[in-house]
Formats: sequence, structure tokens, C-alpha cells
Amino acid sequence: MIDVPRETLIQFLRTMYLIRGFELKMLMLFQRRALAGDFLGALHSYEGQEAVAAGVGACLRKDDYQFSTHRGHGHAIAKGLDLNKMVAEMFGKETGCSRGRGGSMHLFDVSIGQMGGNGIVGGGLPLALGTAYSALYRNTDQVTVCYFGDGAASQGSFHESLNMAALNKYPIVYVCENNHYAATTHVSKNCPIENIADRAAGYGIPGAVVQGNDVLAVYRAASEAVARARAGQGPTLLECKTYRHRAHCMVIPEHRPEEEREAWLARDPINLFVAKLREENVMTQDDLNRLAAEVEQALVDAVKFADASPFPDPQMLSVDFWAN
Amino acid sequence: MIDVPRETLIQFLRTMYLIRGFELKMLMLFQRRALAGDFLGALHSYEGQEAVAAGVGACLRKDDYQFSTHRGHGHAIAKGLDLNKMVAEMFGKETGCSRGRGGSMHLFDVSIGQMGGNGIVGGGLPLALGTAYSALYRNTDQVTVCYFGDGAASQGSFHESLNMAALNKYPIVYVCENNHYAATTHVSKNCPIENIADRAAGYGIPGAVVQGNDVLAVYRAASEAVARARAGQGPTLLECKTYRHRAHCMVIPEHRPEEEREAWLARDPINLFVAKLREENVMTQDDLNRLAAEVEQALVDAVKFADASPFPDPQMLSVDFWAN
Amino acid sequence: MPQLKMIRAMCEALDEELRRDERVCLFGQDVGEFGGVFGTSARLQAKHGPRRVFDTPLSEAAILGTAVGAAMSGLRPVAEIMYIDFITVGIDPLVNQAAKLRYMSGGQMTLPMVVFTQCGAGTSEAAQHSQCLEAWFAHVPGLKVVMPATVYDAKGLLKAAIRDDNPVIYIWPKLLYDLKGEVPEEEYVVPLGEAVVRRDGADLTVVATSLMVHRALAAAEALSDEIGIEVIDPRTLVPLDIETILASVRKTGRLLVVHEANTRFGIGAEIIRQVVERAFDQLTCAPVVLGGAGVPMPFTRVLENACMPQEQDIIAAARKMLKC
Amino acid sequence: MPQLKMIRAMCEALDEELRRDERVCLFGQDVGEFGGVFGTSARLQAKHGPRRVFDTPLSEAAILGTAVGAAMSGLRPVAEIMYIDFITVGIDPLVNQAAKLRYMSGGQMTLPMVVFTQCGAGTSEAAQHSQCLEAWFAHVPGLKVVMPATVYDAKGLLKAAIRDDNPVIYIWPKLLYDLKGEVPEEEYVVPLGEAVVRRDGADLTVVATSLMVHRALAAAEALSDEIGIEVIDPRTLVPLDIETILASVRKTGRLLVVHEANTRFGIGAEIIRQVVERAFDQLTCAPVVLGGAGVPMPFTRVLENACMPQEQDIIAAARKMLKC
Ligand SMILES: Cc1ncc(C[n+]2csc(CCOP(=O)(O)OP(=O)(O)O)c2C)c(N)n1
Ligand SMILES: Cc1ncc(C[n+]2csc(CCOP(=O)(O)OP(=O)(O)O)c2C)c(N)n1
Ligand SMILES: [Mg+2]
Ligand SMILES: [Mg+2]
Repeated sequence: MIDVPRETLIQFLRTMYLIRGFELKMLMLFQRRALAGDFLGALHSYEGQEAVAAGVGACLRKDDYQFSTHRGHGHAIAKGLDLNKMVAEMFGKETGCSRGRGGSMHLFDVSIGQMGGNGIVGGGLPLALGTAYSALYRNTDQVTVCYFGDGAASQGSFHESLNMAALNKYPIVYVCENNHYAATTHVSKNCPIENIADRAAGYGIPGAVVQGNDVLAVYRAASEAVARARAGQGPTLLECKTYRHRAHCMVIPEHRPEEEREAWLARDPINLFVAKLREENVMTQDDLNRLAAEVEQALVDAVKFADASPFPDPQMLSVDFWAN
Repeated sequence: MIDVPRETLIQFLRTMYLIRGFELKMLMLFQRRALAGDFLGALHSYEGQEAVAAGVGACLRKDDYQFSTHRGHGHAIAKGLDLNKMVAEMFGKETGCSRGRGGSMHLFDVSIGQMGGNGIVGGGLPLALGTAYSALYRNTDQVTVCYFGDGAASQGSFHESLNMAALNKYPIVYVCENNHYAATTHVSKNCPIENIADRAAGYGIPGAVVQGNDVLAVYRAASEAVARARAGQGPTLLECKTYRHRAHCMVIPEHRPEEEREAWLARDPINLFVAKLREENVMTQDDLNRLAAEVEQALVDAVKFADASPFPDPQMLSVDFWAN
Repeated sequence: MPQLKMIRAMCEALDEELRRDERVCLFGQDVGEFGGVFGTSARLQAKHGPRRVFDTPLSEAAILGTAVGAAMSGLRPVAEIMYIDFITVGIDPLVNQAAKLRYMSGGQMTLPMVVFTQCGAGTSEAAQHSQCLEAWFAHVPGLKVVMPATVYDAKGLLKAAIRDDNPVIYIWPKLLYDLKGEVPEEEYVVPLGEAVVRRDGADLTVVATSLMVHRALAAAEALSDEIGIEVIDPRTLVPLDIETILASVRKTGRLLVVHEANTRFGIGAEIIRQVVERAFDQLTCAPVVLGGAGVPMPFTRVLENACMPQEQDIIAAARKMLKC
Repeated sequence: MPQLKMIRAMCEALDEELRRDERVCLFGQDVGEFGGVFGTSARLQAKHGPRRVFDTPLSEAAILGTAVGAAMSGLRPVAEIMYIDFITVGIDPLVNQAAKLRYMSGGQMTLPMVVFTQCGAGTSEAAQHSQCLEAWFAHVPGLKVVMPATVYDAKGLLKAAIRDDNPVIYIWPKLLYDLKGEVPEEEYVVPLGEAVVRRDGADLTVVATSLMVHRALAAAEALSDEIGIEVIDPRTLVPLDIETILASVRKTGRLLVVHEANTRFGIGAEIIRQVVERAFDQLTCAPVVLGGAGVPMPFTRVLENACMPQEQDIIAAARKMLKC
């Protein structure tokens, strides 16, 4: 703990608070709207996995690239996506980061390297090769982070991508968020070995299992992987063991064993980190309350902004569709 | 050597002779026909890899399934495909094993478990899951052998297939023929690690590197893998290191380093095995000559049969296209 | 007759066919334990056992490959692809293998397999979860393409698809997930290749598929005092019952085809091609296709609606056609 | 003007664009060291260095993914897919990502990338090496589709495709690999979206694509004493220059579309749809599509020929149309 600057520690917590607050607000709002027949698509909650995005995000520069997934709200927040634009996108507004065309699964902000979520599981993996190649090509030291789930590790694109990245020493950090389920399917039905990270050996690259609910552990592992990538030493595979608190998405009922859920809830990444911060006297209860209030205010403002924003004009349906 | 029955040893040699003789005849005939403008498609020679098919084929029952590749003449011969039907197929005749519809890359004979070659590199890998599942389903102890190349090991289908086979303990023997090239591309550009077999660990299944030009080594490794599969212990990945003697296919020029080719030609699988047979007095020079003559006669007969056979009737183009 | 939801009707079809034919099996992501994310396989694993109904990893190519190989070796698999959009990561076993294997093998095998999937927009799930790709599969020789629009057909066509000896892609409309309809207690099948006239009319033939059948019927109803609209649902695109369509067009002299997919290069164009080729002189005005707007499906509701043909669009198109 | 083979003309286009624009790069299987299995990138790696022209593993999804990611981050990649048939193992990055990314991101990015591939039968390579899949890509909103037929166009369209800011699939006809044609010394491009009238005629409009342009011209020549055939080559399917086609049909009153792909659900149907929609009253007889036979391409020459439209088929179709 001691070796990480206080501001960074606070940044971790702030990011985690934001993600948690965001998810809770969206869940509430979406449920309410769904009841009202104003359906806003799928909603994949990142609750429970906050430490991963917070830890990885803190290692990245603004000009680093990031490929996210269907469960990508946390990734976007950690990369610094403007909250107003983000909530507006969730609401399908013209002021959204993807102008209401993308929605929850397609949060883009190219100006901060947020290269989108993906509706295709494993769909971002091949694309990450391209930004990594491009960074080498342009002789920058930009790093590409590619998030994917335990389920996605069964996709052919996982193999093709890690293989090509290893061959070309591409500056990529592969972050597998093993939350133990792909939709309703336990990881043991997707992966016959204990650790997905062990597959790194098949490509001759480093792989590491990380305690994904411990933001400091994530931060340390990611820092090292990002440093390797930036130094031209090639890709790394990090497997962050974690758990989502909610069901797969808003419309799918919960199905996981109660004891399992409880065990993981007891290891809530925010609670764990707050306890540590208090223990080591990094923040007082007052500090914590202030931070929570600040975050809450930002979220309230963002929802207000989004609510007040207009929907796209249907006349504009095909405008700007082709470049040029 | 001692532990393998003499008939099996002779079977190895007979198969290898047949394959070699087949390839040489086809090359000659195709070159002649190509010159005559009567182009017969691609021709991927198996010359140099004979020990793999001979060794694996000898472990299989007639009712075992086999998925082959674009370079599959050797696999088909080793599985017992009728030579007449095979040559007729190469010539596009109605009497061919695929009635002239398939050609060199699509040699089928379902009655002996020869489930076809494949024009899609890695295309057979997912299909092998199905016959394996089906064998378990029908509660037979049929094994599925799936051949593929060093290049194919970069395909997503490799990963998806081995992963699913491992999860379900499917009775599959994966035979990777590492002939060190994918078309003109050296294996080092396809695979960042020394041995493709090492990827077996990523699926929790056994993997082994095999001297692919030593028919006895192949036979031993394949026997063990087939026995495991038959006993319900799941899949195995065998990587047979070998070399093709010819260029990738008839229309692509040779491009490999001369010293490399010479080193491998010095390890010709037939020469190696013949030397051993002579050394251990399994066969006399007379025996060898007789076998060679017998094989040559079979090939001559097959070419005659194929030449005398009719082409399909164009009126039949769409007949039998749909089942029912 | 009992009223069932579309998903229940399909679940019954699967259940009955599993019961009827020992060779039928069913697999895909989340279809086993959970019973399918849409509930189309609810309790089927419990009833028929995990040998016949099971979960797969997140590996579309392996799922479809398993189906192909199983069909090659005596089973009659039904493989679920959760959204038709996801078939892009595993399309090879279907279009390059299943569709071609019978022909390439000279008719040696039948491929009785069903790809069970759904399509369409209207749920704000954006561009990668809303596609209608039937045109791709209809263009590939060797595949049958089924698109039910009613609850009755959803059940009857699924049973027919499972009993067919050719590869079939069965695509149901996700927006009708909840639609209720009457389903007889006694067993029935709806044969592939028979269109149905859903409503009689003398002035205009509207051929509509899938979800659009309902919008066409609503438009016809709304216009009933003004225009006599005959609504035809082809139910299967391959085989296509062009005779029923021709008979109607010969009567009305006018043809409007409505589908959700992009108008351009869609299946409506083919229906028009066949109709003009055979009934050119009976047409009183130019036949028209009303399809999707031809942009990636936007997330936000207002644009999504603008992208899909609505009842009002059909009404407008019909009125316009009656003016000439 | 110098005479070049089609493959040389394309190689020159690639060379010139690599020289002209530092952001252009080129990769795929065997394109680097070897110069492409068809020689379309001969010596380009030596000239432009392995950073810009390089070999990839046998991983189509990773190849196309690299192109997408590179285009997302400032490069202008050209990715080779050796045969269009092979795109089935890696189609997702093109159709679900590249085609949609600009729209889904609210217009934040341009995707200047070219998929460079070839199509068609006539070389006895059977069902998995002979397909024409342009209809698939033309149906996907967001992709441009280019099909050159002449040496001049092969060069000029490739340059235009590389300079376009949208994802383009460029498909050349493999049977014309060796075709010679005149190519100006000075630089030129052939803009996307402009059809060309290859021959004037007053009686019948024949729209032909790719290889079929040549057969249509031969048929027109053979019939020149009998029927005045106007031959139009659309050159690009998206964008489609329907105006040039309409102008011709308004003059001749008759339309025959000839393409190599399966007639059913092919691109000819769409051309007919657009023509009847806009020029119904100017048509003197039913427009017709002459396309492939709609079976998987057979291996043997006699069936392969029967499967593809031949000059004689065009002549017969033209004569038949002139009778009404
Ligand atoms: C190619 C593809 N197949 C299936 C789906 C449906 N689907 C969406 S999310 C999901 C589970 C993904 O699991 P994982 O990769 O572990 O990510 P998590 O949801 O746990 O974050 C599935 C099956 C999809 N979107 N894309
Ligand atoms: C999916 C796909 N990509 C590319 C090709 C073109 N191709 C045919 S064989 C081949 C090389 C295959 O190498 P390997 O797997 O090592 O088999 P080998 O030819 O050495 O037996 C390539 C690139 C193909 N047929 N299919
Ligand atoms: Mg997961
Ligand atoms: Mg090889």
C-alpha cells in the first residue's frame, strides 16, 4: 500500500464509487422504464467487478487504446468517459457519447482511446491487434488494453489474437475478467483447466492470475503488464478472478448458488478497499462520505443532463452514414 | 520393433509405398494434363509425410472416423480408400469416390469412415467434435481422428475444438502434421512456441511431440492416443514433426532453403523404415521388390480404371442435390 | 384450442421431436441447465437428460461443427445460435461444410440438422443484436431457410425442419417472443415449402415475412375499406413457394414485398425477380420492396423505429401502388 | 500503352498507393516474403519493408481484425483474404465490426480499409474454392463492394478503394488472373460508383459483372448481326450506378443480368428490383437473371462448366428475350 501515492488510492476509490453508483442508478432507472414499456435494451451490470477496471484504468494514458465488452460501463468510466455523455448514451440521446446510436454495449469516445464495447463476445479481441500494430507502425508507445470474459476465452478469436500478438510482440494487455459465469453457464463448462491465464504459455507470453477484487493487486499486475507492453516486450495475459453481483443482464433471472453469491459478496471490492484505507488511515470516514457525496452529485447531474437532452431526429437516420 | 507383428510392419511399408507411388503418378499425370490445358485443380502432395498416415491409419478400425485436409491423399489411402475410386475421383470421373464432384481435396468414403478432406484450413476440426459426440451418444467406442497442419493450428477452430473436446472428453485423436510450412510461410511465423503439442496443456489434455518420419514412433504414439480415446479418457494432441518433399501445391514454385530440404530428404520416412527392416531382417530385398511391384501394379490398374471411366453427365448436375 | 406463447410452442416442438426420435439432440449456450435464455428449451434437459440436451461453451464454430459432424454420423442435431448476429463467428461449418457436404461427397451422406436461431430488431439492442440475415443463407445452395411468423407455424415448421434430411436454418422473430396463439392439442407439422395466404384480397398482393406478416395484416385491416390486400406469408424462403405468390399476383396485378432486413440485396428482390420473370404481363404496376433502411440498426428507439418498416409505411406504400 | 496482366496491374496499384500514402499497409497469408500466392504483392515487402507489407498466420479473423483496428487508429490497411471462400472463418470483424463501427460510434471514426480477395470458379478447385459471395457483402449496410472485370479497372478501382474512407471489399475474378490489358503509364483511378458501357446496342441491355463481362461481350459480338446488345459493367455493387443501367434499359426495353453466383437471391435480383421499380413502363419484356446453377461448385470440369453461365447460355437467353 505504502508504495502507491495517496492520490492514486483515492482515484481507485473514486472510480469504484462512480461505477457502483452508475450501475445502481441505471438498474433502477431501466427497471422503472422497462415497466413503463420504454425498453432500453440489455443492461449488463459491472457491479462487483469494479476493482478490475479501476486498477487497470489507473495504469493507462489518455492516448492508450481500450477495447471493452458488452459489460463495459466500468471500463468506460475508468478510462475517463464523460459521465454526462455516458448517461445520455444509455438513454439513447443525441448528446450521448455515441449519439444514441450505440447504447449500453457500444460506448465510444475515440478522443480518450475508448474504442467501444462489443455486442459480439470476443469481438474486440481481433480489433485490439490493429490498434497495437498501428501504435508500433506509427512508432508511438501507446498500449492497447483488451478486456474480455471467462466465456469469451472459449472463442476462436481469443486464440487467433493471442497467437498473432505474441508473434509480433504487440503492445497489448489482455485482461480476462473471470467472473465465473458466461450468462448462466459456469466457467467450468467453458474451460477445462483451473486458470485461463495458464493458456499464456501456449503463446510464450507471461500470464498471471490476479485477485480481481483487490484493486491494488490488479493495479500492480496491470502496471507491470502495461510497462512491458510500452517497453516493446509484447503482450501479457492477466486473469482477474472476480464475480458480478447481479444476474447476467436485466432481463435474465438470477440462477447462481446462494452460498457462492454470499461468499463473493463478502469480498466486495469496494468494502475490501475501504476497510484497507481506513485501517491504514489513508482516508477518514469524513473523507469517504465527501467522496461518496461528490460522486453521487456527479451522477445526479449526469442523469439530469441526459434527461434534458433531445432524442436524435429520425430525419437524420442515414446522415453521416458513409464517410466523405 | 520386436513388439510389432511382422504383418503390421509390412502394412506400414505397403501403405507408404502406395502413398508415394500415388503421389508420383498424380504429379506426373497432372503436370502432363495441365500442359494440355486440361487442368484438374490444385494438387497437394503428401510425399515425405507418409509415415504419419501409415502409422496413424494402422491404429484405426474401419468404423472409426477420420477427417482429413487439403493434403489428404495419404490419409485416405491409409484408411483404406479403394484406389480405383480414388484415382477416378482425381480425374473427375463418375466412378470416383465422390462421383467427380469432390476432387483431390474432397475424398469421401463414408462406408470406411473417411469423412472427407477439406478445402478450408482447420475446417475439419469442428466437425470432428460431432462424430465424436455421436459415437458417445450411440454408445459405440468409435474413435475420431482429426488431421490438420502446423498452419491450421493458428485457426480459431483449433482452439474451440480442443477446448470443447477436452470439456466433454470426446474420443478424438488430434494429429497435427507439422511439416514446417503453411503454403510458403514457415511455422515460426504461425506459432510463437517451439512445439504446438505444448498447447495441449491449455486444455488439460495430453500432448506429445512425435518424430513424424519414423513410422514406428507414430504408430506407438497413435496407438496410445487411440486406446485412451476408446477407453473414454478423452482427446490427445499429437504433433508429428515432418516435411513435405514438394512445394505447397503443383502451381506454387518451391521456395524453401536448399539445405533444409536436403536435411529432410535425408530423413525420408520410407528410406528410414526400409533400412530398419533390412537391418532387422524383417524383409529381404526380394520381398521389398515384390511389394513395390505389387503396389505399382495396383496403381497402374487404378489409373487404367479411372481413364476408362466416364465423366459425369452434365444433365445430372442438380440431381440428388437435396436429400429426400 | 390452447393458447401458447411462441417460445412455449417452440419448446413443445423440441420436446415432442426429442421424444419421437431417439436421434434428435439439442445443444447451445445456456440451453441445458438454464433452459435457454429465451426459455425455448425450458426443462428439456431434465426430461431428456444431459446426453441429449446440453450446454456448450461460447464457441459458435464448435457448436455448429458439432452439429455437422453429428449429422454426418447418424444423429439429427438441433444447434442453437442465440442471436443470428452471432453466427458470424462460426459460419463456416454451416455454409462451407453442411451446405456442401452432401454434394461434394457425391451424395454419400444426408445432413439432417437444424440451426435454431432468432432475428430482428425492436428491442433496442443495437446493431449487433438486431440483424436479419436470411438473405445470406438463402443464397447458399444446400441450405433450407425457415422463418415462422405465427405461433402455430413456429411449432409446426420447427417440427418439419427437424424431420427434414437437409441442413435447415430456422429463424424466429425475437419481437414475437411473447406472442400468443392457438396451437392444437394433437400433433401436426407445417411442411417446408408451402406459403400461406393469411388474408384474401383482390387489389394488391403483399408478401411479408416473419414479424412483417403482422404489420402487413394490420395495414390490410386498416385499409380494408379502401384496398383489398391479399397477404401472403412464404414461411420458408428455401424452398420458396413461388406458385402461391404467382397465383395471387396474377389476380391482383400488384406486388409489394415487406421484410425487415435491408431492402438492398435482400430477399424481396429475389421474390420480385421470380415474379417478373413469370408474370410480367399480369403486373399492372411496378412491384416494390419495402424493407429496412439500410443502416446498422441504431440503439435509440426513435431511430430504430425509423429503420424498420412500420404499419404506416406499408399503408403508404399500398396506397401509392394503387394510384398507378 | 503497356500491356499488363491483371495480377501485375493490381500489384502496381498496391505499390503506387504504398508509395503515395505513408498510412497504407498490406498484409495477409504469404503476401510478404513470397509476394502473394497469385503474385499480387510481388517484391512489395522488399520495396516497402516488413513494417508495411507482411505475412500473417493462418488466422482470417485476426487478419481482418488487425485491419479494422488499424483503420480505427489512423492507418489505411489492405488485408488479403486468399480466396473469398475463406472469409467464412473470419467474417465477424468485417460485417459486425467494420461495417457498423462508424455508425455505432455516432460517426466518431472513419474505417478506411480494403479487403483484397478473389472469387469464382473455372479452375476445378471445387465447392470451397470457387464461390462468388458478393451478395452477402452488398446486403450489409456499411460495406462497399468492388468487382473489377478488366485489367484497367483492376488497377484503377483498387487505387480508388484504397483511397476511400469506408470499408471496401475488392473482389477480383481468379479466372482472369492471366488476362492482359492496356494500362496507361500515367496515374489514374477509377472512381467507385460509376458503371461503364462496354459496348453499345439498341435491342437488349446486358448487365454483367466480373468474369461474365467478358462472356457477355463475346456473346454480343457473336450476335452482332442479329441483336444489338449493350453491355454494362457496374464495376461496383455498392455504390451501384443504377442510373447508367436505367438509361440503357429505357433505350432497349430489355434487361438481362449475368453473374457467376447462384441466380437465386443473388445480386441480379437486386438490379432487377431497382430497374422495375423505376423503369417498369419502359420494359418490353420481363427482365431476366442468368446466374450460376445453384449447387455447390462441382470439381469435375464438365459439371463445373454446366454450373457457370457460358457464352452460349447468354446467346440463348438473349435470343429468347428478343422473341417477346
Ligand atoms: C459471439 C456471441 N455469442 C453469444 C453471445 C451472447 N452472450 C452475450 S454475453 C454472454 C456471456 C459472456 O460471458 P463472459 O465472456 O464470461 O462475459 P461476462 O458476461 O461474464 O462479463 C453471451 C453468451 C454474444 N453476445 N456473442
Ligand atoms: C481458411 C483458409 N485459409 C487459407 C487457405 C489457403 N491455404 C490452403 S493450404 C494452406 C496452408 C496450410 O498449411 P498447413 O495447415 O500447415 O497444412 P499443409 O499445407 O502444410 O499440409 C493455405 C494457407 C485455406 N484453404 N483455408
Ligand atoms: Mg463471465
Ligand atoms: Mg504445414
